[in-house]
Amino acid sequence: MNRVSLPACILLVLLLAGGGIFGLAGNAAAVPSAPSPSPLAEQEARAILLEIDDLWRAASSQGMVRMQVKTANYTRTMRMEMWSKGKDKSLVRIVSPLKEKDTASLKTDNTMYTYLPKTDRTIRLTSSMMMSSWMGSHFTNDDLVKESRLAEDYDPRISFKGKREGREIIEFTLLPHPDAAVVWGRIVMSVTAQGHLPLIATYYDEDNVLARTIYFSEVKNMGGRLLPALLKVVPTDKPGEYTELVYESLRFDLDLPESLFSLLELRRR
Amino acid sequence: MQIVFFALRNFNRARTRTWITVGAMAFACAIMIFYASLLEGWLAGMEKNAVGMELGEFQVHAHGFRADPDLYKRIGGEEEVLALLGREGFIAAPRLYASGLAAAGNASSGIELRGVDLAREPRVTALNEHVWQGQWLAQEDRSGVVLGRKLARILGLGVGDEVVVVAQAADGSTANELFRVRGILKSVAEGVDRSGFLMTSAAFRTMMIVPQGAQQIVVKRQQATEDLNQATIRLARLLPNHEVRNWRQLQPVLARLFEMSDVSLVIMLLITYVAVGILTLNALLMSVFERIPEFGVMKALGFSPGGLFAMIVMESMLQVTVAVCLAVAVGLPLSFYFSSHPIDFSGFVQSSSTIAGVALDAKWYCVVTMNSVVLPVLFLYLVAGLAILYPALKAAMLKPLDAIYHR
Amino acid sequence: MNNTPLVQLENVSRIYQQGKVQVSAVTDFSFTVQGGEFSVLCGPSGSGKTTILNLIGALDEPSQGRVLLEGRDLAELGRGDLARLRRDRIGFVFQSYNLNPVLTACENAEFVLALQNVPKALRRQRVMAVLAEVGMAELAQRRPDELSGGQQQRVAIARAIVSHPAIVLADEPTANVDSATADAILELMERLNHEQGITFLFSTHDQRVMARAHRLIHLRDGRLEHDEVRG
Amino acid sequence: MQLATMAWRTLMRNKRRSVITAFSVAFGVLLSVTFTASGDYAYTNMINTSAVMGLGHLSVEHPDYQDTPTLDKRLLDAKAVQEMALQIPGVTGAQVRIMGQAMFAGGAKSVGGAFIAIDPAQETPAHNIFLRTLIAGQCFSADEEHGVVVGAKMAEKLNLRLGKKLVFTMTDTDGELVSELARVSGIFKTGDDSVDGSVVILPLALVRKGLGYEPNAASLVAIFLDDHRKAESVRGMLARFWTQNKEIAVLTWQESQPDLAGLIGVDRLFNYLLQFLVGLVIAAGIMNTLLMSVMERRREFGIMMALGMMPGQVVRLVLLESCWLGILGLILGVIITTPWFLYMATVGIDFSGQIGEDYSAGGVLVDPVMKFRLYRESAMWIAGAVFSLTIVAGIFPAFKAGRTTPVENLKQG
Repeated sequence: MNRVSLPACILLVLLLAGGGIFGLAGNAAAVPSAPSPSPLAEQEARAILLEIDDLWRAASSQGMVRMQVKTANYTRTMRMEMWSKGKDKSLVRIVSPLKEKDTASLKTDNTMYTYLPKTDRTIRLTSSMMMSSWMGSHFTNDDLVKESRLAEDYDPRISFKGKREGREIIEFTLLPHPDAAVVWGRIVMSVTAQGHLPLIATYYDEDNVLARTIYFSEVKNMGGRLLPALLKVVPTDKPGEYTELVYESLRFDLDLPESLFSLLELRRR
Repeated sequence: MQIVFFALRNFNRARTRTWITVGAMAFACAIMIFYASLLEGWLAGMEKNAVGMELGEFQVHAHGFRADPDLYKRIGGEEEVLALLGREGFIAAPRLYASGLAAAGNASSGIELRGVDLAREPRVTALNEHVWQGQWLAQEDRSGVVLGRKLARILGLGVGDEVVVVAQAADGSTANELFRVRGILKSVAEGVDRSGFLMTSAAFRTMMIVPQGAQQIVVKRQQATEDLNQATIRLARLLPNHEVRNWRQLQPVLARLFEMSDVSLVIMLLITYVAVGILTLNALLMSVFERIPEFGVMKALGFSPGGLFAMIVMESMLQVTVAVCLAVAVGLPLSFYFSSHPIDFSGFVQSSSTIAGVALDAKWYCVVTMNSVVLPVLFLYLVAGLAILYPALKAAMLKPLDAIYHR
Repeated sequence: MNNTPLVQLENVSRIYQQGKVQVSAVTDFSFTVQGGEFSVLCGPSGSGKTTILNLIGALDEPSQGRVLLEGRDLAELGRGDLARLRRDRIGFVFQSYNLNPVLTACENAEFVLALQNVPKALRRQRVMAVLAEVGMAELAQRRPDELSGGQQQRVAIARAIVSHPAIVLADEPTANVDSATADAILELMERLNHEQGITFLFSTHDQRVMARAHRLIHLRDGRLEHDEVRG
Repeated sequence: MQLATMAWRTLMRNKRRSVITAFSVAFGVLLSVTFTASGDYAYTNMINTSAVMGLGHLSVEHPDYQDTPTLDKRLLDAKAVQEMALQIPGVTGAQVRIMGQAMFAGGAKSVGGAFIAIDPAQETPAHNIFLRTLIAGQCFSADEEHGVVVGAKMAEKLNLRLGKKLVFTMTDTDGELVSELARVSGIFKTGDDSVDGSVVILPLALVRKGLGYEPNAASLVAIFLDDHRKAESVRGMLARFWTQNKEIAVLTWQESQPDLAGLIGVDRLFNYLLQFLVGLVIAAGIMNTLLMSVMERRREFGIMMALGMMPGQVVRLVLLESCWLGILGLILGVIITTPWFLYMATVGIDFSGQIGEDYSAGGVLVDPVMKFRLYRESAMWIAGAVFSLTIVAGIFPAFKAGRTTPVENLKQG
């Protein structure tokens, strides 16, 4: 029953929201009073994160993603197409395998719907389904819904600057606000010093135990932007398991109609 | 021999008095037989609901399933296991489990999917006879499901309605299937009532992509007389690589409750028999004291105190025996009648309820067991034996002259 | 007083079923009792004396014939009427006194008056008067088991006459008492007959009783043998 | 007249027999009190326990909340309901609560469960079993906006300790998912694993804010009574206020917890049946005694009838005897029952060694201590039943005495 949940906020931003990796830039002004060890460090951190954020930020996006899931019990590969518009609307539709083709998830604001072509039903996500795995991956439905609050919930600060494993990097530590509805104790993220491309993100719980790691690699030019095309999520407590996402294509700032993100559209095959 | 002769003659002499005494004892005994049968029936009903519907006598799991159940902790090669159990004097049925979500209309609820082996399950449990509305599963109706009672209410489902199930199949894909409600169960146990979603094992395997293996094997002894603990040990030896538990281990609270009920039957019998004892004592006292002049005459004629004592005891035992025969003749048919015609309290009790998670039946059956007949009879002899001691001793100790002119 | 006899028996028979045998206790018996009589039914055991008293006392019903009390046919009366008749018109004195063991002498004597719903004060007054009459006033608060046989019989007589019955039926009233007591009791009854005009009908085989009787009705095997009226 | 006196003296004539018979009546009283009082105590206890587990003795809620308790069904002005309820005599408390389902996450683990949102300024341990069974920490205070009290089992599952974070997600009135954070201020342990593993106490203000409820809105107002038997009458009083309002329903504990009501119903029936059967046995005993006594005294009845007593009066006499037996039995019963009752009412028998402490029935924890409590009406009922039982037992012997003709009776003995 206790399916381990791995809120993969960053990933979801990439996958679904399409814009604002942490959304910090857009919301920084909203939380000026947030406590911080040093105003200067904070400002720098925000500035860099804003930059990273801009990597994915767009009015709209469309892409094709390949997801590979490896667990102790199965290995599976799926291809899916995704669209996003603004911060809050996104749609994912499975292309293959054939068995699950046209299964689609629509997220608007804090609501998520899943369309099941086999039974021709649309199911609205309720709190009881939150912890179910999303499409058999290491993400739960909860991960998909929660991401947009990230911006309001964490304070960034630069915790390391320098050379690590032969590369110049900047390491951020994100600490949640005392009142933020997040379970993590902290998130530590490293980006390259040049270009500020994400490398690795680690998630710790309140007891400072590592829960999972996300690796970013294979930087490619996609849709006119230089981005890591491969993300690998590794849960700490399940050795040998991972979920891998590969961007096959990604385009930005398309003219997507509002109606694409409707329940009606969700059911279209 | 002479004493028996006397006792027999006396029995027939003061007819009204004797029959009143016998009648009172017989009545009490018959009531107790009936009551004991009813209590046995209640216990049997509880046990049937708990053990015979859901738990089974034993459950076999793969290691770790009970602590943290999931789709993958299966007993592999379950057919071989079942065959082995069959050879060793056990009856067994496999069950498949998965968790999922059922949705109907706007309502949705988490469910426990269960794949039922239609051929084998009825041999270990009576779940198939416990349908409240609609029908039990059928092999040919692959899209038919049977739901727990509360689950049906939560989802607002009736027989014939459609329900969608979403779950994660064994291969990680999203299993989703449209089912039609074929039946709704009566109250079984809290868990089943609230989330039980039963389908044929074939439908389960197809949907969940579980071609072989089973999460649970429910086992029953072929000989119900075999000791539960012995059988558990035997079973555990047969299946060293699996977790074997009997129902008492699975539901210790319930096991304790049943033990308590056994004790409470004896307490109830004791209490009721104190009442019966008082009345028997009274009846015997009356019949002895009334006849004290007569005993005086007998003593005057040379009856020894011991002989008189023996005669009085013999007489009362004869009365008890007649009472017992009467009680059995009345109580047994009464109990048997109520074993086929349950007392239905569902009119008084609107909702079925649970004790320690096991459904209570609003219908009470009698179950006639050795205990329910022998215990009341033995108690009657015991109580009457104790009750007669005082008057019999008193009569035996009397001086003949005092006795003759008694009162 | 009109000329209707107090008691009339017309061709009365009484047959009992005893197991499989029919026993005829009284056969074709007729006689009358007038008010003020002091009469005795006499005969050996089993001659039918008690049965006749029971028939007159409305305790038993004849198998044949009629029993009339003050001109009324008892067969036409219901159980309640019979009980009232016994209560108001008949007094009983039994061989073994038959006082209620849980009541005092006074209460025993009072019993019939209580049944008649006589007010308590009046009841006490009458009972005490009658008990004085039979010489039991001092022992009024004693229970029967604290009294001798003769004393008990006196209380029984008091009980029988306290309600001013038309007739007192006495079934072997002297059988259980010694001869001195028997004489005293008979004297008492004679006096009551004489002074208060109470009609007495006895059953007895006691010579002393017969000696005092004004009329002797001899019975044998349930039949009238001889009706002898003395001065 | 002195028929009653006579009946009494007749009884006392055979003291041993009468006292033994009266003792069997007394024993019946003892039995009946034992069964009824343990039932009355257990039911009261269960009802009160279930009341303090959330819904109260009465709950004022949206009419549809009972069938599908989702968070979109709410009382708009719970405060007014609360204030009104507190005016009613017999009401010891009225608590505004939001109750619903949520997903609870701590660290990397999460479980589904139920929450009860309470107003810490108003709530007391008397109305809340969870605040009564705290094993660590305390309830959040009124100004502690993000406090939470969790069950020991859930704390274990989610690896929570005092001060740790708990994130809960619920579906708001629009069907949207909302999450809020709370920090563990207390841990309770009721003893029922399923309760301790799934119930969470949250601050009302936090949940209200999260769900976007109106300032005075809540799921329900749980009303507590000094005596659960007043539920029906208080409901009547409450319901009168809102006869026009279709948005407000008042439910008694029987309605809001049919499982418990069903269980108590079944148990009570079984109890009555047992008492009835034992009663029959005792009645048979009394009848036996009276019948024997009547048989012995046939001659006496014959005499009395010869003296002009009516059959009806004879019947009355014997009935009066059984009446006295009943009274004597009741008095004896009170004498032998009182010490037993007092002991059981104050000390009781602790069964926790036999059945354990995690025993629940009808979804409610059962107190493993057997104690007595007798409602006044139960006591009256027992007295009435025992008394009528003796009278009923006297009917047959009485008629037997009254039916025989005097001459038959006279011939006896």
